[in-house]
Amino acid sequence: MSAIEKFHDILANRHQYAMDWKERTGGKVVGGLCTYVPLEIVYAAGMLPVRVLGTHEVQDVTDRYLFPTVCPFCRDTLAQGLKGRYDYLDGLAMGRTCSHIQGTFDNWRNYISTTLVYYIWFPCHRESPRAVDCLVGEYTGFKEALEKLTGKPITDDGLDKAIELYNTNRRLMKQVYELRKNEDPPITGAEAMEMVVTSQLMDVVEHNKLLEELLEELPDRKLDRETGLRLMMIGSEMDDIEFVQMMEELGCTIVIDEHCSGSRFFWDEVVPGEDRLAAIASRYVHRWPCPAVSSNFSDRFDRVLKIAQDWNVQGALVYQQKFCDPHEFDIPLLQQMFKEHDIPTLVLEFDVTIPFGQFRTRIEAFLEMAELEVL
Amino acid sequence: MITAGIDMGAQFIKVVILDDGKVTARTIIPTGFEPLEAAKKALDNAMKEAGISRQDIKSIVATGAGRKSVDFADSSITEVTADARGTIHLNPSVRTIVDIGAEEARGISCDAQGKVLDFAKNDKCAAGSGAFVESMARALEIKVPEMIAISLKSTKEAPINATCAVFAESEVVSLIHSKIEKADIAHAVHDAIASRVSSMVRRIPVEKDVALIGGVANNAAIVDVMQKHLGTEIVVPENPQYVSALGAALSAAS
Amino acid sequence: MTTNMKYKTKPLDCWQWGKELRLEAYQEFLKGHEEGKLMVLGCAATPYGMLAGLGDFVFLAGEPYGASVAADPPFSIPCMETYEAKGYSRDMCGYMRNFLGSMFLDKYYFTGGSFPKFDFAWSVRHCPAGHPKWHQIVSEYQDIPMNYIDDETMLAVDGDPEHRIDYVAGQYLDTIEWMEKVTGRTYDDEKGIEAMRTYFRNESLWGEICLLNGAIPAPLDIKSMFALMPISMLRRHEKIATDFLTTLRDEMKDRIANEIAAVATERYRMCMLTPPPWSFLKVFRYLETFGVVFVGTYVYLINSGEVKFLLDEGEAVPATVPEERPGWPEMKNREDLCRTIARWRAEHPFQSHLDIRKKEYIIIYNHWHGNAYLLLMNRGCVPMTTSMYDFQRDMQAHGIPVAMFEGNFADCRDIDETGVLDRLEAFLEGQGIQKLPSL
Amino acid sequence: MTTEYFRWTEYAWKNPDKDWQKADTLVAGIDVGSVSSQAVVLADDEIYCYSNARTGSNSPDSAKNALGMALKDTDIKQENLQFVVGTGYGRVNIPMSNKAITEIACHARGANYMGGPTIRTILDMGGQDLKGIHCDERGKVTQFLMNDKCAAGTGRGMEVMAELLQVPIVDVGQMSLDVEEEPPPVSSTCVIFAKSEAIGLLRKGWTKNMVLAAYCSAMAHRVVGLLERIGIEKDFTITGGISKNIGVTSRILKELKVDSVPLKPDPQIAGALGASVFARDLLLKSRK
Ligand SMILES: Nc1ncnc2c1ncn2[C@@H]1O[C@H](COP(=O)(O)OP(=O)(O)O)[C@@H](O)[C@H]1O
Ligand SMILES: Nc1ncnc2c1ncn2[C@@H]1O[C@H](COP(=O)(O)OP(=O)(O)O)[C@@H](O)[C@H]1O
Ligand code: SF4
Ligand code: SF4
Ligand code: SF4
Repeated sequence: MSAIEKFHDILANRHQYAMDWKERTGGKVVGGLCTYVPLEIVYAAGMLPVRVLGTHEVQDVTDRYLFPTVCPFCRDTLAQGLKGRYDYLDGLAMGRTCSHIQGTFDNWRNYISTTLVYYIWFPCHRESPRAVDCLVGEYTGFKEALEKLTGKPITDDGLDKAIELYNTNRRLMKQVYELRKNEDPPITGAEAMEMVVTSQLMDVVEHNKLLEELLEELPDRKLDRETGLRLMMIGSEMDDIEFVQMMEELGCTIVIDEHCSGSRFFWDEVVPGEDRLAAIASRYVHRWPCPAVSSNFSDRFDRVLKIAQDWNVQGALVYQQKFCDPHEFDIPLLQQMFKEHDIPTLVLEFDVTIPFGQFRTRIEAFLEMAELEVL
Repeated sequence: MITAGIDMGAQFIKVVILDDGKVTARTIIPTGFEPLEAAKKALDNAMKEAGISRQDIKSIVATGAGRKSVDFADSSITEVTADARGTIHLNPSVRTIVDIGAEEARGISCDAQGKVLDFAKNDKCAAGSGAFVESMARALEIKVPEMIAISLKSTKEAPINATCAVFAESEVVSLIHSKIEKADIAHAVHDAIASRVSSMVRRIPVEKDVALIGGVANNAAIVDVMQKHLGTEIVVPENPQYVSALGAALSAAS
Repeated sequence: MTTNMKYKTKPLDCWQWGKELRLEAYQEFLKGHEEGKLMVLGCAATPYGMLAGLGDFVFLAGEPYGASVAADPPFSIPCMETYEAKGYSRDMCGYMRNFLGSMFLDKYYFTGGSFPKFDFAWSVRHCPAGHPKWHQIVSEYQDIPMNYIDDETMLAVDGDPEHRIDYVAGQYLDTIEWMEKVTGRTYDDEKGIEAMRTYFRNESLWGEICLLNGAIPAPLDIKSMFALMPISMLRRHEKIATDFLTTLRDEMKDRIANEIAAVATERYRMCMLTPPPWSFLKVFRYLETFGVVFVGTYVYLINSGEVKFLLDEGEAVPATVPEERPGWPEMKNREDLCRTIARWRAEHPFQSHLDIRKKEYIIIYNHWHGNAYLLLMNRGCVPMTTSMYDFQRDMQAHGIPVAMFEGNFADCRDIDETGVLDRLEAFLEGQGIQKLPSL
Repeated sequence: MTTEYFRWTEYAWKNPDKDWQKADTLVAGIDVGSVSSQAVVLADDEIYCYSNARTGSNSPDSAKNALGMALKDTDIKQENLQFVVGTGYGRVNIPMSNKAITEIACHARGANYMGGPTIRTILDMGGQDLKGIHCDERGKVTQFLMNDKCAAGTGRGMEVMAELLQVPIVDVGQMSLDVEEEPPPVSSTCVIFAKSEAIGLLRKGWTKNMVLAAYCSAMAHRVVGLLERIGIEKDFTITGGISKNIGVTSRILKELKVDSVPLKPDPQIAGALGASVFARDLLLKSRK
């Protein structure tokens, strides 16, 4: 089985993977909401961090917990917990981001019996020179809570190892992303997304191994279709692989992305330092920001534009979860920026389930805008 | 004592005449553009059926969305109260009532005396209502009774995601295009409504027994899927469409 | 039930004065620049008294401004449409849409003149992402500097750890330097401290006023509270506000002693948690025809620290000002000032821990002698709505009847008035409350 | 069977002066929309015949029906068509088509054909969708915006209203202009709720004309909101079925303060016509 197929398989059986892992290693599993939970610390405690995600199925269990204008991703996520699909978790943690996911967290704490439910008060004033110190304070509490859960101390050695493993993971994924700069990328956007999402679900050692296999396979790999238009995807939470597949089948390839199941999640490494927690904290404060914790447009926009140019994109799909205010704020100016650089954009709004038919028309029309030149 | 209850629904006006706790007449006519005229007519019809005249009626109570326009009624009560009253009269063991009408759905939780403890209604969305069934039947190009009949025979799941009635219609059309059986589409339509209504109803405590009333309670396919969604058996009182009117007539008697 | 029981009632003596003070605050904006004052944009929770250290200033909080616009549909609709035409989404916070729309249209609500240009924007991040993002747009559009304080602390059940206070206090310190830089002025610690003392005093006075409304009959109704609130919100740092609030408080005590009611037919008292639907304030008047009186709403008590909840005793009392609290140092310098503000804010955050808030809701309900809660589900406000169902369940478990309705409360297009009234009538019917015989 | 007020008359047209046998290229465009279907046959670069029919419950039949209607009074057989492009909401299910192109590209191309190379902004108001489209002098799309979430303000909404008020859809526009004073717009354009709102207004004593005026102006207002987001560059034109509803279009133009370029022969065939123009281009390209 190729590495790509393995990613696909594990993603499809992610709960089984986590439960098997528990059995195999005797370790505990900690779920995370959003991407501001310090994976290094969880892993150093001998636990498996997994990101809690939805399934894109229609459900009717969250309406009595979350107000209808909470973003669909957060509803979907809570629904998984309410349906008992995450019963194997020993802990659930969240790093402060936006108020929607906070609603998911609060309801999880109140209505789902996970042993440890922990809130990391992430300092969102990222520009403040005091943010790192504050986060170290938060991490100290989090570390203690994890130690209490496992009954074992988290050592500097353990932290070093975890930092090293996750840095490797980030570096390897970046190498894969580099190959997407090729005129004919050897990997589709949907496949790349499966790679990143599994990195949020798998033991980093095992994921690294698969990444190495993948990097061996890719140079000889050729997609069985034309690359078509080179597109970028930008937006809020996104793990709807089926949608990306549908989109790429219409005649385009996603060559780069900026979202939290993609580049934004893994782009920056931890710069090791004597004070381990401070080193980790510094990474999360200064990492590629999620707009929910950033109040500085240019910080994000400059990075977005740079990768758009480096990966030579011909268009950008900007999407948001319905009602997602942190992202909605950015979109008009983001569109304007792309326009100034002659990169056409298409904006789509996502719900738990999406109207494939309507979206299809829009995407096709968007592709035609670029392609009908031939006529 | 003879009393009358008038339910001024969005689509139909229902009248019930009560004589010492016994229903002596039951009439229904479309609301139309002149609801007041229609209400008079419905009442006239009912009086004829009961063989009584206006002087015989001690008190008239109106309910329903248009209740305030009934100038000949002695007083009015909201549908929520009327629903609870009527249902408990018919089935005293009911604690949760679901009423699905032409344009609205509501869930009511009540005690053994029919006192309302809590209720929920759908806000500005027609997707969980009789109107939705009707427009989907139109998209399927069949009549509602036929849609119900085939829906009960469905064997496969089909998805309908849109909650906007118009978009759901086009989803139905595209399901037809992808050669999905009409029976399965009909089932999906009912399932979509039930899912919407039940997720609204879950905002109040759902305790047994659960009753379904309103015109849509006549729809066996909806009753069937609602039981699955709420995970409990559902009682449908006799003449479910008249329960509100009955509640109003009961209230007129007290 | 004694349906026709009537209390004495009379208008507030200080009403006219209050109205003038309110208008003055909004009008100041027009002459601000002329008079050489700093013009600062902030939000309701910004501790703007601090700005006094920079000299004279005028301060505009975005939410009350947006609310005023929202209450006037003919002005509000074009604002929101202009905002939407810029590509912004319709489902965001209604206050913000009114505010930004008014800026894009260049029309200032209170005078009809052009929209003020600010020297800088300074917000607190009290609703995740909301305010700083909002100001970011202003800052791009007006090309002015912006800064913010991230202080929406998640009050741990047993108090905030020190590192959070350090971080918040530190941001205030940094901001002072930043303000000096962007304005070219020197910060006078003494003046800043003095203004903040007045600020705290006024907050506490306002809290006392809100709590006095627990009397039966209630001396103030919610409509008047909302009308007077801008004084406590926009002029908190001014001595004149202290004078006014003291007069108001004394007048309330007087009314209580003489059983003078805000609403003569009071017989059912309701409480709320949030601001009202601004374009639909007539809902309160409608409910008065049932003898329903709204005695208070939680958010204006806590949003800037006016009330202290004694969780164990189950009581609510006016908060004492910081310097009178045991263990709180006197404010002697800038560091003390910043730390005091950080601690003060941490004790009364907009979003404290849910478990604590639930207790506070029950306490204030009992204090106000409520008969029911009305929970407003504001479609435009995620922070205040996400946990509403949770609160509802908790209240019901405590035997409190709860009515609920939703809409966007700063967007008149997004509220179904007939539906709402119908729903409330059904609720009251369930409570055995009928319309009063016409008076 | 009761009258169906939402129905407009289906029709077909044939160019009396043209002989298709002499044409070098004979192609067709078929637009299967959510409400209506059109077929246009292009002989060289001239319209030879076209039809406008109602969409049935499945696309293949609707396409066959529309094409059949267009060809009915001609002696063209389906085999004579050298290239067929399908478009519209049912485009992937048109059996006789050689290629599917979205209605967005087709409407722009069709508007360009009928209105000339100066057209820059097209408003397409159809059965379920509202689209604002920008194009260049060749009719190539440069930007577009569609309504989502809700079908308010679309043709289907207007049909529900016609049905409710028992006014033939073709008369709606004129009647809505026939009021002494413009009433305030209805607050909800949601198809289902507009219905109860309209009933409420009638009960209040409004005339049908006033209700229609209020609904048309609400719809126009919604459309203007969408157009403002994309911006309007001249020349401006309107395509789709609602372009025939003068009650809506005149209000849009008034609010936008622009004129629209009239499209001849028929703004409702813009999609199918654009498809046929693409068909011709593709045919010529394949011959090279
Ligand atoms: N026998 C039936 N089978 C299925 N649906 C029915 C039946 N009778 C009535 N309905 C549905 O019930 C709805 C009317 O219910 P009703 O409670 O009278 O509404 P309202 O009070 O709002 O007018 C209509 O939408 C109709 O389609
Ligand atoms: N002659 C007419 N007069 C007024 N309105 C019309 C006329 N013909 C069609 N319409 C309106 O146009 C709508 C259909 O628009 P159309 O663009 O044909 O839809 P589709 O999206 O199916 O292509 C109908 O719902 C109706 O409201
Ligand atoms: S975009 Fe940010 S807030 Fe949203 S899910 Fe991702 S990390 Fe969380
Ligand atoms: S940032 Fe947006 S997508 Fe992410 S959780 Fe918040 S509202 Fe949802
Ligand atoms: S708290 Fe709510 S109402 Fe206030 S600004 Fe934030 S979103 Fe708007």
